Amino acid sequence: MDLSHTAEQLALRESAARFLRDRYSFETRRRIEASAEGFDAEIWRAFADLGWLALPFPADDGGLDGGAIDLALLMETFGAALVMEPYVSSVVLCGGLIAAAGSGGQRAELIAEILAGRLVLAFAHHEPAARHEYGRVGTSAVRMGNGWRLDGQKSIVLDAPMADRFLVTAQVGEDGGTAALGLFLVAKQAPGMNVTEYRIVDGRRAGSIVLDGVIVGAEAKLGGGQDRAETIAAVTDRAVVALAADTIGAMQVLLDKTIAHTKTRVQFGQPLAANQVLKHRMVNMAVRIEEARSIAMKAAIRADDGSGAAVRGQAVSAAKVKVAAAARFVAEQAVQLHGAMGVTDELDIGAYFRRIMAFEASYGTPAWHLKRYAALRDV
Amino acid sequence: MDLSHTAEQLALRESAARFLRDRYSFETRRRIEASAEGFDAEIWRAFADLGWLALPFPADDGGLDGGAIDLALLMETFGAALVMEPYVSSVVLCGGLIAAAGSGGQRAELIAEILAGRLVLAFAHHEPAARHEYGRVGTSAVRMGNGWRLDGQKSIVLDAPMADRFLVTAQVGEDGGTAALGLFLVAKQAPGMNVTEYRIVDGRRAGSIVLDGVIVGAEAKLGGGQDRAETIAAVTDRAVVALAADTIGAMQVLLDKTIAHTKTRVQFGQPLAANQVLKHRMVNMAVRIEEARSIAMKAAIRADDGSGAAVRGQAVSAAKVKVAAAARFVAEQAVQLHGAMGVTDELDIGAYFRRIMAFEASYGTPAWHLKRYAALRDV
Amino acid sequence: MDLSFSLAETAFQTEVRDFIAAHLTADIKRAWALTSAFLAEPDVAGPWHRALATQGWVAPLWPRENGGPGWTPAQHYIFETECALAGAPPLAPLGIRMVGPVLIGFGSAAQKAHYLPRILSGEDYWCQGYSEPGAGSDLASLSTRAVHDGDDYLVNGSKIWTTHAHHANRMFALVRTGQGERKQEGISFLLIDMTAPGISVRPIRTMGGDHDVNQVFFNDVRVPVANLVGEEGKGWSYGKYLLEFERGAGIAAARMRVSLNRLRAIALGAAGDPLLAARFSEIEIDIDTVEMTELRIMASLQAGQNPGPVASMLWLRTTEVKQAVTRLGVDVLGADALPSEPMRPFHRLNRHAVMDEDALPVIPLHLNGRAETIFGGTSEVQREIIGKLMLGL
Amino acid sequence: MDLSFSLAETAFQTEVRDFIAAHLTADIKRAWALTSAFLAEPDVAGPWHRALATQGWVAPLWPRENGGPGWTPAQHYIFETECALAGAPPLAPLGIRMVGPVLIGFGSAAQKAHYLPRILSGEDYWCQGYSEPGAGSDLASLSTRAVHDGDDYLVNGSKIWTTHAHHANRMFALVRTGQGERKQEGISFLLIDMTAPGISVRPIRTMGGDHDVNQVFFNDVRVPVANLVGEEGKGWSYGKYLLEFERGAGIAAARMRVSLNRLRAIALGAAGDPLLAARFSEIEIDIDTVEMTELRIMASLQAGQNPGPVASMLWLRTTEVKQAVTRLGVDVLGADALPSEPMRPFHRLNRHAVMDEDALPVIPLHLNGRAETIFGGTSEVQREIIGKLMLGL
Repeated sequence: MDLSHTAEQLALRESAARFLRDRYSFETRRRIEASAEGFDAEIWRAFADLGWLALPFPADDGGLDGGAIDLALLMETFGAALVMEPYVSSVVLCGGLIAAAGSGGQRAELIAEILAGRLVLAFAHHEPAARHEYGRVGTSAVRMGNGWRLDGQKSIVLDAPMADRFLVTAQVGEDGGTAALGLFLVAKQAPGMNVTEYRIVDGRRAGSIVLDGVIVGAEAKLGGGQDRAETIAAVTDRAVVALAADTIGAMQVLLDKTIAHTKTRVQFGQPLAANQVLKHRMVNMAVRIEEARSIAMKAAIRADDGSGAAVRGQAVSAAKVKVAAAARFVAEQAVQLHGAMGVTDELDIGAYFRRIMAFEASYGTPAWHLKRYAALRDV
Repeated sequence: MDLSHTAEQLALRESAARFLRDRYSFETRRRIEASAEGFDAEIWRAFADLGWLALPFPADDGGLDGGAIDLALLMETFGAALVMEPYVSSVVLCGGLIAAAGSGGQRAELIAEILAGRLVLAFAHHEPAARHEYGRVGTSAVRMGNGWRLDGQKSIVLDAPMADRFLVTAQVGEDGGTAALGLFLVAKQAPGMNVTEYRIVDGRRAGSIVLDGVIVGAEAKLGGGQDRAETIAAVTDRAVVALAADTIGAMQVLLDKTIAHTKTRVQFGQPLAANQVLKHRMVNMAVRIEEARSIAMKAAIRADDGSGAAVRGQAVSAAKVKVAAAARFVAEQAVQLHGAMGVTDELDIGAYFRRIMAFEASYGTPAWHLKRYAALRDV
Repeated sequence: MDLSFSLAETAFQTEVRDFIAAHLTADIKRAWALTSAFLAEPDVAGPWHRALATQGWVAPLWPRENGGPGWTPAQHYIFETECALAGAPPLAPLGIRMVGPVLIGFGSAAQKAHYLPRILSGEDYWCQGYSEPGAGSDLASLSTRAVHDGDDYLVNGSKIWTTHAHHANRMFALVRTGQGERKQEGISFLLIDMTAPGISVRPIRTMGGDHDVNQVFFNDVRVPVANLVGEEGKGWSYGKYLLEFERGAGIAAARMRVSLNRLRAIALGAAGDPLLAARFSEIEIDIDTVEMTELRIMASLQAGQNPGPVASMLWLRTTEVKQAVTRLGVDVLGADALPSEPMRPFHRLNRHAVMDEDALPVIPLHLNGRAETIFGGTSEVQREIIGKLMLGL
Repeated sequence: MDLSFSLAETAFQTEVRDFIAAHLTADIKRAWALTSAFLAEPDVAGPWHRALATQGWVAPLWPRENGGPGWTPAQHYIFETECALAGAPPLAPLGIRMVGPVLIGFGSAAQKAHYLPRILSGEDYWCQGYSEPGAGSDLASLSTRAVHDGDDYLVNGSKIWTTHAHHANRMFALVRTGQGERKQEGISFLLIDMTAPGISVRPIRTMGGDHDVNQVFFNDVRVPVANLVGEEGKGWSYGKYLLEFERGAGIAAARMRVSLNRLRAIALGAAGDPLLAARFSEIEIDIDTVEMTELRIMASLQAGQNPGPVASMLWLRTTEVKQAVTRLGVDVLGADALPSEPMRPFHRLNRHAVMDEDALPVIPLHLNGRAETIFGGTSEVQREIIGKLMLGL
């Protein structure tokens, strides 16, 4: 058993934190958020240059063979800096799915583009009709000659506006056999693709897609004919691990800022932190963060160690439930202890609060993960 | 709208509190709890002499025409003094059912005995198989000649050991028609009655009954042939109102004692109450008690005012849920703030804690009442 | 005890309902239902204010001689509840519930004659200058100064959290006119014309994306000494009176119930989830409890009694339950909590929104709702006060 | 990072399992499963203690030269976890985990030679004389006095919350031997023979109806000066060392999991209720979290590092999660939470109980469990300490 970070891992975190401190101040971030694009192409190229876009890919695909722990360390710094860029969508999810399910040709063609920062992908999986049931797919893929015809609706496709192409999940009905979940690469501009773009609560961007008889070639389908449900679950679990780390980064900043604020802000003749009630509240925040660190670490280890789908899924769902609850508490208390200023957009406190809300609502709500945890228990 | 107590009501509460202060000290109560009988016949006679056993009965039956509000005021003093005697079982529940469903003859014969304190009844309703579903009755009553044959099991019949007779609920199958819930008076000593007696968590007594072909006469059945489900619900709701008031009495004592303790107990050079964390905790206790008072008052009014079964049931179930949660919090914090001594049987704190647990578990758990509340919402 | 209204009260209830049916337009209701800010915009609340003004129903708590309707506490409760249930926007409290009572209590005859009718008619729109940057809940440490200069005060400093300062033409403010031993001394209560030179207003956007609060700057602003309310240096006591007045007026259950029912409508389908259903019931019971506490207070006011410390507790719980309601919105929407519409106010949106219209304000209400336990005194300060008053702690 | 044990560790795990399978009898397991008290009765834990003694596995944390097994932190974790999962009673910590380490650290050679083997063999059974009536969490304000009288101390005073004083033949105690400027000064660490004249033990029954704690009275009790540990007046530092030692030994997740699974078995049927099922999952996730935190601490000990302040947080959360587990018992039983069996310990009950055997300890465990956040330092005091250590508050 080894639960320590390697020197390389610590160096990665340190250099990432330094880069973001220098190049990604809250004012920069505010500017990116206000921009039409919602992300910064120059920063994205810097991510590529730093090797971050290559981090989780296998060395065979040109990557750095980074595991979920490495990913988590990087993402923790992203959460602390409220990074807007489409890292999870393009690299962790779509890149991860291509690496896991793509044919040799697809991997060769696509991953090099992704890790160079030239290709941005978004994962079109969630559907409006699914609502509280994460991952229930109704979109259909029907064979048309050599290719496929896709019909359905996708919603809350995160980072859709900056994506060049989408990785679309669909039920593949092969010659009357049982349906299998398949993955299809679809260009944003393909005929029949109707994309509506919008902001999400934390200022990042997303989109909804109506696929109305979209025709794609045979090569658009990732890999062979197997059901991709388990691959999708495994890669999505990695994304949840990454976002849990992002959230931990955000929580830690909130606690640090709250401690600093309450130590300096004087009310009724003494610093706020002299109030025992506030002091114990901050202790509870610290305890929740430490708990989040524990369960997120377990999820990161299980995401990679081949313990099997049920063990991995339970660990990841436990992390989602626990980190989301901790983050909700920490965010609410950070706002409360910052007083009126905490409820505004003047400080970054509100931005962290909204980032944490986005974590809660994405890739399965805590309620959904709680049920999944129980269901996997009985596997 | 009138939400004030009348002078008579306040006098009742004052005289009850005075009587119990004089005659029902914690040491007396401890002696009664330790006794084989688990209640004090002399005290019970005093209750009769004071008119308390007559309080909720109609004047026509020799009672004092007291309403749920009067009952609640009396019960609040019972909770404060942790009264052991079978008031709710004999007077509120069985007395209430006889007054509501009994024939003229049954009322004339039984109520006079109850209010004189000469007859103690217990309500045999809950069944082991029902467990979390309060009030699901499987016990059957089948016509045998002129009378009835009763078969089934009853559990947690509160105050069973001191009861002379039981009021047993059973499904009455009349000549193949749909079953209706009926009420039967059964003597403890009747052939086929197997009663096991035990203590409950707060030191009071209860019993379980196996009815194995118990034969009773036609006169044992309360009133005519109607389904008594709604009568039972209405009278049980009154018992919940009474016990909610009992619990409020207990909570208030816990808060008063906790405030007194933390003001006098010195730790680390200052009274415990000087700790802001404990001070705010006690404020939260006070707030929960005040909330409990509000919702219990609403339930008491609705128990009597003829607003209909759904309105009454919702108000009572809301009170059960809210009072039980408040009481759990208050009891846990009272123990916590009393420190190690609070976890023992040396102080009465533990006895109040256990009384509150008994409220939670009896006549439908909070979880059951929450579901009932939602179900009645849609009526 | 009973929970029923008298025949006269029931008749009044019918009168209120009839009035609402006749005057509350669908447009106003829709605009208020779509409001995620703390207050309705003046263009939403204004027409409703004017309709109420013709009826004499603008200021329920004012004495009849000042233009109040002369209602009993029960009538007041009925009126507020019916308005809430019908989906009417609450009128801005700044004039009616805040400066109005102070003027009635401590204003000169001239001030009353001038200002009160303009509040009732809606001609004046007020904002409140209490909080200052850096002072927070510790109101008494304010530092905006008013210095005598001829017949005027010269006012310098800054106020913050000034709700609707960008709409208001009047401000009532606490300013420092002298130095006392206690910091509560030397504070005066001034009425300031918002159009006076030297005043500037900086918008502050809340977490939910709305603009109701502002920072107001005073740079040598001239305020006639005639605009001093009561005695110089006694402003703290008038201001405190107002705060208590504000806090006592707790009729919130009906509005919370409307909010919860809106979420229930949105949840349809998802509410089949037993955990979500349980949360709805728990919060509904919390609302029932707040409502019954409100009725207890109303009934004791009706009986001419002082409701006592239960009113402070009600404030605390009301803010917490409001937050529980808005927080439930996050769970109801699930993944649909993510999309966000930046345009405000929502009722002026003249294009297709990114989500169903009824879902638009759900998340902004949750975000802005974090202010419930902060604005008007943090919950922590409330607990200090309750501890002192009730428990002798 | 990885969560797997090494081959050697896995082999050790098998060895432990084999030993348990061979020596842990069904009677012991049943008796412990039915225990609602804080500690197993000596007649339950004793046979298991003696079996472990033959194996040299009684005192996992003692150095090998004092009779410890010389385990790594991982082996210690594996051992405790396997024992817990198998349903073995934990050995009383008073000798092994409390006075033992103090003697090893600060005792004389003669004290070590005399006492340590008797702890390992189980010949001596220890109790702890720290708390006093009226002192509570403020341990340093103790007033039991030890005064020199020839070669003895004369001890007078009283100790409270003395776990298993009625079983113990030895007590280690903090007593006041002098007066210092700070109240922590002038405290000494004494070893007392519980059979000495002048000692009397009064049982204290806990809320759950069990008898593990007592009050102990000292009336001119003679304690040889040779029984002083370390230097006179330095007892506070030894006692504090012990408290930290006690707190650090956090291996509780496996036992909590066993408790939760017992409730799950009792809930069968009722667990179909989605709300109850959700509570089970939530608490199970809390246990997963405690477990992972334990492993983090274990792994850093294994790497020769100081786990840091996370250990204090673990203690806080462990006690809270334990209470969540026992509280869930109330919800699982529903109405069946009411019947109560007064006889203790339950495993000696030789008649038909008022409920299923597995349900017997559920409510007593909940009631006694309220002590989790009090004994060993209240949660409030823990938060003060964490605030100071971690946040600089």
